[in-house]
Amino acid sequence: MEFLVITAVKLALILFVFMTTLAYLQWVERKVIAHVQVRMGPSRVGPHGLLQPLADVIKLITKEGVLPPHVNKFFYLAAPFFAVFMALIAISIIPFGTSVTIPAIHIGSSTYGPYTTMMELANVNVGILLILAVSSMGVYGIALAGWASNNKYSLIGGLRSSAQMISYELPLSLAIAAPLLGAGTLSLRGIADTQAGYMLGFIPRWAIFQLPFPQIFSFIIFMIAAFAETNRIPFDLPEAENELVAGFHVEYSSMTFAAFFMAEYANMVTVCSVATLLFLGGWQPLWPEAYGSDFIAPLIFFISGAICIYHGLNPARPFDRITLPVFGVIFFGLAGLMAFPPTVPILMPIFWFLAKVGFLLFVFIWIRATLPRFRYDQLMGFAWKFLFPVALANLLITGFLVALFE
Amino acid sequence: MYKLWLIPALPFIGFLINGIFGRRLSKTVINAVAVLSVVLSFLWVVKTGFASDWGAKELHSHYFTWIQSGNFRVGWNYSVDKLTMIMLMIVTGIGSLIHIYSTGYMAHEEGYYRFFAYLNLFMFFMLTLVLAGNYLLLFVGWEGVGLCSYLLIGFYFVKKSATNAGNKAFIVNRIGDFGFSLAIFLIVVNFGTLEFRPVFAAAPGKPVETLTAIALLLLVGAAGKSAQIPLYVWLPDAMEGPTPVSALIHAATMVTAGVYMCTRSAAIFTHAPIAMETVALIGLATAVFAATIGITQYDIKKVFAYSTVSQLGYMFLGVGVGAFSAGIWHLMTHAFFKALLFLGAGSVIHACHGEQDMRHMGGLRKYAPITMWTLLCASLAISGVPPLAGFWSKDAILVATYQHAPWMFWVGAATAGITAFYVFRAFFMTFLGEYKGHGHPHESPASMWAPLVALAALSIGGGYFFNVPKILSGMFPLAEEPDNPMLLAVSIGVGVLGIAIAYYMYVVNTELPARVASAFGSLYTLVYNKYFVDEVYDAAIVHPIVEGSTTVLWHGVDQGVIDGIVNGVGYQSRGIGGILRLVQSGNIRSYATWVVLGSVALLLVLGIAKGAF
Amino acid sequence: MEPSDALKLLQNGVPISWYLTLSAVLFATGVAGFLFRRNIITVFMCIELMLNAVNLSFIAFAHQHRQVSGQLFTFFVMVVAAAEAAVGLAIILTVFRNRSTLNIDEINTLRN
Amino acid sequence: MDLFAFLLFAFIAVICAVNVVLQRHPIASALSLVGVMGSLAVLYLLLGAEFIAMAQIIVYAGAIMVLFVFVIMLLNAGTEERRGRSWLAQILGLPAMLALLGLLCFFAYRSFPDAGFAKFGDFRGGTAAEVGMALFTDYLLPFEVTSILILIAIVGAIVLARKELE
Repeated sequence: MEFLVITAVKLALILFVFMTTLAYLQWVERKVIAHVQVRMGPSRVGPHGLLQPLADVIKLITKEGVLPPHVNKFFYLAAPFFAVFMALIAISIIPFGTSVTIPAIHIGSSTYGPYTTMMELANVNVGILLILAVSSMGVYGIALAGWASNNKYSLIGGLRSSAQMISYELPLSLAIAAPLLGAGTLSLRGIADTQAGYMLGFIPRWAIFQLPFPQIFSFIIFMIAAFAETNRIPFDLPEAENELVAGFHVEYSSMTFAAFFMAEYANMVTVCSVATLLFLGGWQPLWPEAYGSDFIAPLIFFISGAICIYHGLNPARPFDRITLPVFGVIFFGLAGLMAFPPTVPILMPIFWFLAKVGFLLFVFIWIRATLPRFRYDQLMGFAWKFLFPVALANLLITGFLVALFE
Repeated sequence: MYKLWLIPALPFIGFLINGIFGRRLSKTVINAVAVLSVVLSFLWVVKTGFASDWGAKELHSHYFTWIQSGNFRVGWNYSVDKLTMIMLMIVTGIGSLIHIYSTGYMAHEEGYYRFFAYLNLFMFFMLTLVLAGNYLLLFVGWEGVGLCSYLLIGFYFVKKSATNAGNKAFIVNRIGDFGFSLAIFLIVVNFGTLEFRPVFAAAPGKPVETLTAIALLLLVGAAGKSAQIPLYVWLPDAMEGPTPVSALIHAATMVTAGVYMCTRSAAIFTHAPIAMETVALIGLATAVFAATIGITQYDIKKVFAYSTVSQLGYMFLGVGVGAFSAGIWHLMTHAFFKALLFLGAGSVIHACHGEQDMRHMGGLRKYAPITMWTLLCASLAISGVPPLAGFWSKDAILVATYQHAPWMFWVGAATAGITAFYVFRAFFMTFLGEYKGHGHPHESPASMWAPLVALAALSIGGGYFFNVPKILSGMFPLAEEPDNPMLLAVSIGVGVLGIAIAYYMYVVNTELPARVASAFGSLYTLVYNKYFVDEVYDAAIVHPIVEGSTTVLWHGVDQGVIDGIVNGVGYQSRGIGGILRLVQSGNIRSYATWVVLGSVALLLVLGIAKGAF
Repeated sequence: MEPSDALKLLQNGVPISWYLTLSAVLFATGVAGFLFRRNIITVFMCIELMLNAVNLSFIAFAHQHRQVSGQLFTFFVMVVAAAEAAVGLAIILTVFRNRSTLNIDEINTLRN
Repeated sequence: MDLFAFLLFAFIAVICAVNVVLQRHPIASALSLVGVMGSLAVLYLLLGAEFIAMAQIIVYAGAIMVLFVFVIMLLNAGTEERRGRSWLAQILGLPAMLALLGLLCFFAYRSFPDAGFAKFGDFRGGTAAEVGMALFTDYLLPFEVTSILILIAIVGAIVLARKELE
């Protein structure tokens, strides 16, 4: 019984955080790209455009959902929600931290707890396979959308994306298989745990550093394939604006359109989390607590808070006088929370995990701001003629060395 | 240890390189590969010679078991003794010279790399043949050189005559190889092994009839390979091939394989007197026969070809009268001067822009002096003028023949005279008098005349310095040398006489030949047309076989019986199928229904069988 | 079934025979599709359905005998199915390209 | 607990399977088939074959069916036309199918009386480790042979499906 309750609580919590993240990821993306291109980015709605996502959501919900004629209604409507569904399933098995224990509560005579639970929704011991399965199912959403729209652009987009995702799933799987050889387990938590500890006392035993064969290559291959899996630039041919007028979701509007965006960002987050768990040691800090890795988080928040206060005291824009100090206070609060001993063992793993995921997401956005788009034949040729062989070779070498040294 | 395998392996590597990549390689590279591979194997032979004290210490190396069935096994064995050593030296030494010569001679030919690939392959097989430690391996080499000879005769495959000559050589050799293989079977049956040493050790104990049969069959093989009566017809046509090929394969090495094989099998032959007698007679007959034909030919290469045939006859004569070592001696010297003759002829043809008819040559003395002097050495050597190479070996054979049967000696001596005559006839027609050809003849490049000089030196001194009977005295009884001045005088005298007549007829009194020819009109035409042997064979053997197989085998057996059976089966099955096709509606879903019904029936049957119901 | 059986079910889980029955039903459905559908792609999918049904019984047997072999058979069936799908769809493509129809009743070249 | 799971997913599977047959449009059939496969994967999990369950989704639902959908879209196969000439199938098909079903169920019950019960978690032989161990020891040869088979299939598919170059 309590299992159900705890799960429900975690579910609600994660769903809320995750959805907010998705909404704000868009804001972050716009901001980052803007600054890369030396623009302001969204800055009207709320301080620094912080309310922009909210506004977008409201706009998308209240917009009229156009249902084009001659479409296959069922699939036309089913496709976006299928996509979102698949994207959200994956999140449910991502562990993002160690265990948390809620001390026993005494209400009257009856005591509840203490409850100890892992920081994840479900611990599947074939988790990584499940991730692969879900990502392979993700194709349907896009392909169906493209086909059901009854529009040649969207059909081409759909076909392209299914071909692209099928092609890039092989290097992706192979790149995932390589670190698994070292880890010896398929459970995501288990994989993350095998990367705990340090070599020579300070080099983290993450997969990308791990002996006998550092998985840096498979990490790179994984990231490239991930770009293709999530249809991001430079592999966003399914929605190539200038040739396919936004590809498979050209016919979609309002909530259905938003669903595809949610799916895309959710997939990004999933992929980055998987990359973190597989290659970057999950929630293992970059250097040992002995050398004060626990103090880095409070330090960062304290400094940022200080900066905010400083800028609030002598503001560049009028409303900074109000907003920035507020942020500063919030940051100070976070810093204090991070430094508060009882919460440290709970928050530190989450901090490190989110830091790594955030960094990878930043890389995604950064590349989108930087690189041009591939041509379709280049894309396929790259997948089959270069990426796949390299991934295969990497897997072979890894297997050989693992067999040799273990 | 001694790495004997390296000797044939080197040319084989050359063959692989040139054969596979030759198309892309430059001529320089091809030359380097082809020549170096052979020269290296020659050097390795020399090293082996020093290591084995020139064969006095026999080397036997077994590399792997090739065939094994029951207690009968054939290994890939190479072995070296004195005989092998001599052959190795001849093959690789002359082979190297001819390779060098070819680089100059073939310089402007099509399929350059193909030529050298074949040549290297030939070297490989020839060396395998010589090194073989058992009959089967020898047979491998035997067939291999046959193949290469076929390929190289037909090298100019755009010329119909060349391809025909190739086929002819191949087919005629098949007859000989048939005999050889029969001989091998007999040996397996009677000796239970093919290795030389056990066979020869056991040979004396065997009944004479068996040995005679084996020896005669071996002789058939040898006759095919070494162009003896009645299988000599392919060799003259083989001159369609490039001249270096004629020199290497059809004069120096391959055609002497028969002699080598008979000598190698001496242990068998010596215990089969009848076979020996046959060998001697065939050899003598061939010698005379070919020599007479040689008189009348005008194609310079044909002349030398017939002289080759007759010299081979000499060798067989020597083998037949028991003077094996003399035969080998003559084989060696003949390799020297006949190779020289052919290369010289090649040089002449080169000089005359491909002209081969001697009537359009003459007066080359001025244009190609080196060729002339070297050819002169060769001609004197073949005519048995002392102290050149030919004299010693030929004299040894004749002496042995005299002890065997005087009449054979006289015939042989006469043949020697004829030989001298027609060789010098060719020489005078080519070099003296006035140039009657077209274009401006010129001396050949150094890459061509250098080998000529080397061979000339060998033709002069080779016979005296390499006294084969002494070298081989361990293996074969050294024929005691009765200082019979009469024989010596005769064998020298006929040679000189022949030269003198040739000089008179073709230099002093040049219209005499025509009158002689008209005087012996019918005889002359007979000889000029090579006794119509080819025509006779054609009428007697080829035509009947073609006719017979066309009528009986083709129309009768194949079309009648076999096709009848096949078609009958076809008709029957078509009839049955006509009935069955009614079931085949061609509709997949009907088929599926049948399948389902069938599975239901199967389940029912199984259930009933298991007593489920 | 009387309540005791129901209770037993709740405690012990699912009888293997139920799994087998399910697989039989699925298989029969596949057969039906094969028999009554005309679109060659649908027919092909019905074949896949039958394969899946058989896989289910394999897994059930594996569980029954506590052996992994049955699951391996399923694995091999999957591999074969993948190969079959690749080739089969390629054939369908060619057929469609040549005859421009997907109706198996019209694809009866074997007949004459 | 897992009785309900079984009933639920068996129900879904059957519904989807019937849907595969009844749907007029290939795409609909294909997606129903995906549903069948998904629910079967859950049943595999119940039977303790977790690796095979995942493989089922990845290979079948994720690769093979995607291929089907792909081809259907490529050929733009519409709802099928209803012209049939197989009287045999029309007449004998249904009874034959029912007979087969009946026989199969009969044998299923007869060969496995209530003795065998499948409870979630009392057979853990289906982990990736177990499967891999068996696959690379006892079943190594079949495994390698399947790889050859796949290769042949790839080549065959390419040869068949490529455009003839005029």
